[in-house]
Amino acid sequence: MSTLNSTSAMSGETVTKTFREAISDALWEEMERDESIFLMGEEIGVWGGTYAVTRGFHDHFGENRVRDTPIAEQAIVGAAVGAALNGLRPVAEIMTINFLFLALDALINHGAKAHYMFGGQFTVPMVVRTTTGGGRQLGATHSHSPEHLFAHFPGLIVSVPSTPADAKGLLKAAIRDDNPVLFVEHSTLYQTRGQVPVGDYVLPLGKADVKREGTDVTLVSYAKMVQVSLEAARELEKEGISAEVVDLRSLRPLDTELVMESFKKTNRCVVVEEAHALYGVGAEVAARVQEEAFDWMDAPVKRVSTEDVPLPYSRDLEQSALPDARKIVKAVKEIL
Amino acid sequence: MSTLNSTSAMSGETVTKTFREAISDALWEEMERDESIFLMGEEIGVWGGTYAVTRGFHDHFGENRVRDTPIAEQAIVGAAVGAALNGLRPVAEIMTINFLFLALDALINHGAKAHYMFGGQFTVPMVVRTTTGGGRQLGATHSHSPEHLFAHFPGLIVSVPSTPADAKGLLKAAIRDDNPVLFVEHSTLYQTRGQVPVGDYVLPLGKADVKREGTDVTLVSYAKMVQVSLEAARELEKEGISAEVVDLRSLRPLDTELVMESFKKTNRCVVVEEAHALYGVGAEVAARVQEEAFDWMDAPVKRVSTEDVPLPYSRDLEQSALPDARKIVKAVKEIL
Amino acid sequence: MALTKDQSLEAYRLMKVIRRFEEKCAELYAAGDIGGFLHLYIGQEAIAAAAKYALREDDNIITAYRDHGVALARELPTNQVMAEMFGKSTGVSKGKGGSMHLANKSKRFWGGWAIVGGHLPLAAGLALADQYRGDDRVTLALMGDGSTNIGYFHEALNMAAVWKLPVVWLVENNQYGMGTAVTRASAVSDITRKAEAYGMPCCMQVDGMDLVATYEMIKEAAEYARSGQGSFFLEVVTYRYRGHSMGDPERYRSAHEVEEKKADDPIIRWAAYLKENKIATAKKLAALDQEAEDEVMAAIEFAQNSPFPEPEALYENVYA
Amino acid sequence: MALTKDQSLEAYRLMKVIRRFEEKCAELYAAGDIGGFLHLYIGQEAIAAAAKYALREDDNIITAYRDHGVALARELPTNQVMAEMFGKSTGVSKGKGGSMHLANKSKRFWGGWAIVGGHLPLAAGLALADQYRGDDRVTLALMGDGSTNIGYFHEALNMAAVWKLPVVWLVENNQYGMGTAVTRASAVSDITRKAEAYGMPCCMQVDGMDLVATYEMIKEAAEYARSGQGSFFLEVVTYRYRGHSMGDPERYRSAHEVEEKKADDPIIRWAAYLKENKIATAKKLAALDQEAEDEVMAAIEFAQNSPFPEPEALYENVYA
Ligand SMILES: Cc1ncc(C[n+]2csc(CCOP(=O)(O)OP(=O)(O)O)c2C)c(N)n1
Ligand SMILES: Cc1ncc(C[n+]2csc(CCOP(=O)(O)OP(=O)(O)O)c2C)c(N)n1
Ligand SMILES: [Mg+2]
Ligand SMILES: [Mg+2]
Repeated sequence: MSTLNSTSAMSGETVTKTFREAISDALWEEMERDESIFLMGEEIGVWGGTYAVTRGFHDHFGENRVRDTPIAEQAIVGAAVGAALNGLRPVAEIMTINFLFLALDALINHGAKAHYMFGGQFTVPMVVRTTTGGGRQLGATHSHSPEHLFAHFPGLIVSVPSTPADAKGLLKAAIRDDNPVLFVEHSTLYQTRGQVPVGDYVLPLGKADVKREGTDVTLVSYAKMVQVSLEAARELEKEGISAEVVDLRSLRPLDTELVMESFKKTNRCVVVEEAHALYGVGAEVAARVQEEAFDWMDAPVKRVSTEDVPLPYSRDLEQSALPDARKIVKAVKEIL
Repeated sequence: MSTLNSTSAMSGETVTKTFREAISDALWEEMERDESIFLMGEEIGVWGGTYAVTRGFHDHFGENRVRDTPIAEQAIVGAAVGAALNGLRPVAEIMTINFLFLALDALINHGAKAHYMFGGQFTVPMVVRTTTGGGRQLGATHSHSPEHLFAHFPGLIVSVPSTPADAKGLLKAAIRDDNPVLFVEHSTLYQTRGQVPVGDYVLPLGKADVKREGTDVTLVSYAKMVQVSLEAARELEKEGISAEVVDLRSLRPLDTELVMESFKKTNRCVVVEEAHALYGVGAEVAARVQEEAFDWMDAPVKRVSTEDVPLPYSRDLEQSALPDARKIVKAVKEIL
Repeated sequence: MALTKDQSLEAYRLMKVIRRFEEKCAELYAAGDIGGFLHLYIGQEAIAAAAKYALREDDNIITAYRDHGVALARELPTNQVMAEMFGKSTGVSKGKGGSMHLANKSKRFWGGWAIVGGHLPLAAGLALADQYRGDDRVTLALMGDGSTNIGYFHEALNMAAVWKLPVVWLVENNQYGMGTAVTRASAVSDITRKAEAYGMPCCMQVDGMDLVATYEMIKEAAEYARSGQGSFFLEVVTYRYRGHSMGDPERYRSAHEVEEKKADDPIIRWAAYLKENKIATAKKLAALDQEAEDEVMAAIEFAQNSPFPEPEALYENVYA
Repeated sequence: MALTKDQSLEAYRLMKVIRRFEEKCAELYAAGDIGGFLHLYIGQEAIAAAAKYALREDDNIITAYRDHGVALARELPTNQVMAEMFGKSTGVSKGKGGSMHLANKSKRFWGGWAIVGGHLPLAAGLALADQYRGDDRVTLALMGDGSTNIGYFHEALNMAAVWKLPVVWLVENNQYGMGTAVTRASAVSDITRKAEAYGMPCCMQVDGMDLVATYEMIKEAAEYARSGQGSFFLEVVTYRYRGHSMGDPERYRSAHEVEEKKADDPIIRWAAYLKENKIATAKKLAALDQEAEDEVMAAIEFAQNSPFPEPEALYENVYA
């Protein structure tokens, strides 16, 4: 369904791409289109990006437009804000969202507030790209999925794509938007493949999408958890349970319209998130459902979240802490 | 009711104190009791604390135990973690929670993870005291109420007192606890007064409290919003509506037992929070209520939160963005 | 390099406007017309005035919350600056920013920022945009002594040095960060030693009470930056005569110290210079004083008569 | 100041254990027995070894994620370190930390931290605790060259200098932060210039391939810090022969450069020194090589035979 939301899927032609390629293409095409776009971040140049997203960019666009930075997250985000104020369209990369903890102030108190605080005279057309997610044995400090923390704050847009096509369309939109956008790429999605529209494909920011239709239960999720939810939906199907999968795609703005539409049909909902549950996306969606669709509730909204512990290194232990299809299936059955 | 939860309200003797004095007393008494406790922070020494909480401490306890720091939030929190690892019990002050954005990484990835990540061998008996809240025309960057952001993370305790007595009892507990505690003081509560137990009064961390009994609706809140909720409850009483006020007192651990108990009696709930709604405490409480007390829900849980905008400077504009008794009354009536 | 006669007189008038503006603000704060935090620049006026003449009009300026002087020097309309203090819709930031968040995009005055050090990477970014496009503008980043101890400062300066960004980093060393003396907060009291870590040319301990000396140094620094050689670092020594903000108990310094420093008042010094050098008579200065007074009083009237923002303004400008 | 004969031989054996440990880890990583990020210390072993002998056993050590060498030098049991690499419950951090988070409280080895620069304020705090109690311990804070560009570094060093904290700040300058050469990331390539901003005594460009030179400098620095005069700053120049971590495409340097540097291998140099000075025969060295090999192989066996944590371990140690 996602192409329905597209504003400019030109020809309709698509091609198979990885999530990584889709992002890389979006960056490349936008940089070719608009000279005011430049990239900055750790290891994005000579190295080619630690996730290889910007491989080849340094050679092609040169040092001025593809800037390797010192390890200085505060300065990376802050300088991006300054460059955006002064007319450029920076795309800053923070290697992982864990390091963005260091730039919370730069991103929120500087990037996201500038427009409002000065009465609308400044704009901050900046994108901060970063990777998120656990499951790679990177330990407690390197496995956070805290995108909703940033999404708490008005002034920022937070985009969390789950497929290659969405990644391309949303990144292009993010770059063209005049607001600061946090663009979050799940590191274990980079290898996944999907059909991606060729050329200038731009999706509206802040619109959810139905990734699978169903009638018995609504699974709401975002980023990688959409893929895990789809897996669960396939499992459920084997048992005759029809699950609809709603991909939020954006945590700010948070579009719950499709969630409500779906919920009013299925009357049951499980939210799947890779963050811890406390004060997370599941909480917000559950709160919205009971606020906006109280009379349609046949059962409480359930949450499948990462266990409430720091993520450990040891493989099985870590895996056991993360949401998976089995846990989703179990949660669904609890409310059927 | 709060004394019921007390573990050591010795004599039962109480005295009227401001919130500021209660905190100051707790710090002073603990420092007298245990030499391993020391204070560090900006302007806590010679100045006496920007909110005058530590006035007189520098003279009495000296430079070694009351340390004025450079403006360096990352180092303040990080050094507190280090000192705590190595046997001291630091109480670090971050002038306002807005500046704690700069130390999110130090607090979470270092303070809150150390115990788990090294297999339990380290402990971090540290308190970070800070002030929170809007309503003082300090503008968008200085008026955040983001304590739930920090409370998202396992390993940390987040304490949010609403009365002088609770402030004293909880701060003492925080200092004695072997875990890192974020202790959040609302800056517009400092002048408020209440009866405070004399001497060694210690409350358990992580326990909610009923601040007012009622039968028709449950108001759930924390910190200053408890006082605003009580005000609303008095308004409601005039109209014959009996509101119970539950003070969460702690955002991590989050104790929803009393909330459920109350809710099962009133079947209606409004959560009042000074943060923005998105991914906040209201969301979590609403999610919990429908998870844990679905069959008792006569109406959706409502949220009264700060409007979804950065806080402006202009007085009336700012006030209009914040929760107040009128808004709470209105929300209650919508679900009665 | 010297100031012209006109500039010299204008500079006097400007400093007077800033001084009177803030003295009035202190009163208005006490009266409840101004709220929030109010940080006065009184004692530091010569720096903003020097910057005005040392820079091109299209150069960038960015500073922290102690920003009234810089805003007025940058010719933000006094009326609109005062209206912002009142939180009126006619304010430079439509009443949303207040004292700490003055700005004017068309004058390339980029704010007024309240998180210590947070604007320093922004300064790097402003300069980066100019360098990127090949514009020969310079960015002046003003900051307090206390901000040189925070991570932001170091990350920004290092980045600026690595990329040879055209920034003049100017520390207004007023000798305290709130109540903490430089020597108690900074390992080095000679702040220019911090520039050494970035291999930046610098000038230490410029006398910030001396308008001409400060002007000359900023001009030299700006020329260096404009020439494409990279950043320049200045430490300008000054003093704030008032508390850090309203309600400062000032336990950290003696009244005597403040009085002594007042002998060095940059405006009095500048008046004496103008008279000594026969640039202005006492009468001329009195006339300028009066002009300044009138300008400030008119601004207060303008602010008082301006409307507060409409309630709907709350929801405007959250997103572009 | 020189190392004793026993220490000299021990140091050789230690460096060999570290080297073989890590060579094996690389294989085990490829085989899937070790996961996560794996940062090898190969080429830098002389620094950890030098630190071992230059410090008292009760001094504190803290470092970043490139921590195997330091852990082994601090005599964390090789078995338990290897078990941690495997994520086993017998690991030094019970399998919860992995390669980047080795630690042992009783040996005052405070970790193994993975956020660049984040452990530097912790080092200040460790030292503060000792100073506070009047303990005459010193804290050695190891860090990479890249970490000297992040705010944490500057805030920590300034605080340490203001409070005269007994820390030896040791930059292991292996010439790259990931793929970024020092000269591309840092305004000054002579990293000791950064200590100037904190008025810290320092020693520049110690040869980190030379065990004795490094040992002597750390010892001198530790003595200074222990004497109550405050922190000391050391830049030790070294090189990492392997990629930043597993899977580094190494586009940022040539194979030739790496080969050239290998001529300087600290272990080969030390072996040559031992032979030249008749401290060890080739036979003795071969015997030590074998001991190292056996120790590492035994550790692998121990790790392989150890159990993974029980599922309930997930919920243990969240709170003390
Ligand atoms: C990150 C941060 N920490 C603390 C504060 C509170 N604060 C505001 S101004 C100030 C002192 C700054 O001193 P300095 O840089 O010397 O500037 P001055 O006020 O003297 O102009 C402090 C600590 C803040 N605004 N931001
Ligand atoms: C704050 C932060 N930013 C980025 C990273 C990713 N990262 C890990 S190691 C590293 C390079 C550090 O280089 P250096 O300090 O020289 O140490 P070395 O790896 O050479 O030992 C980077 C960028 C991180 N862990 N933390
Ligand atoms: Mg100052
Ligand atoms: Mg390095």
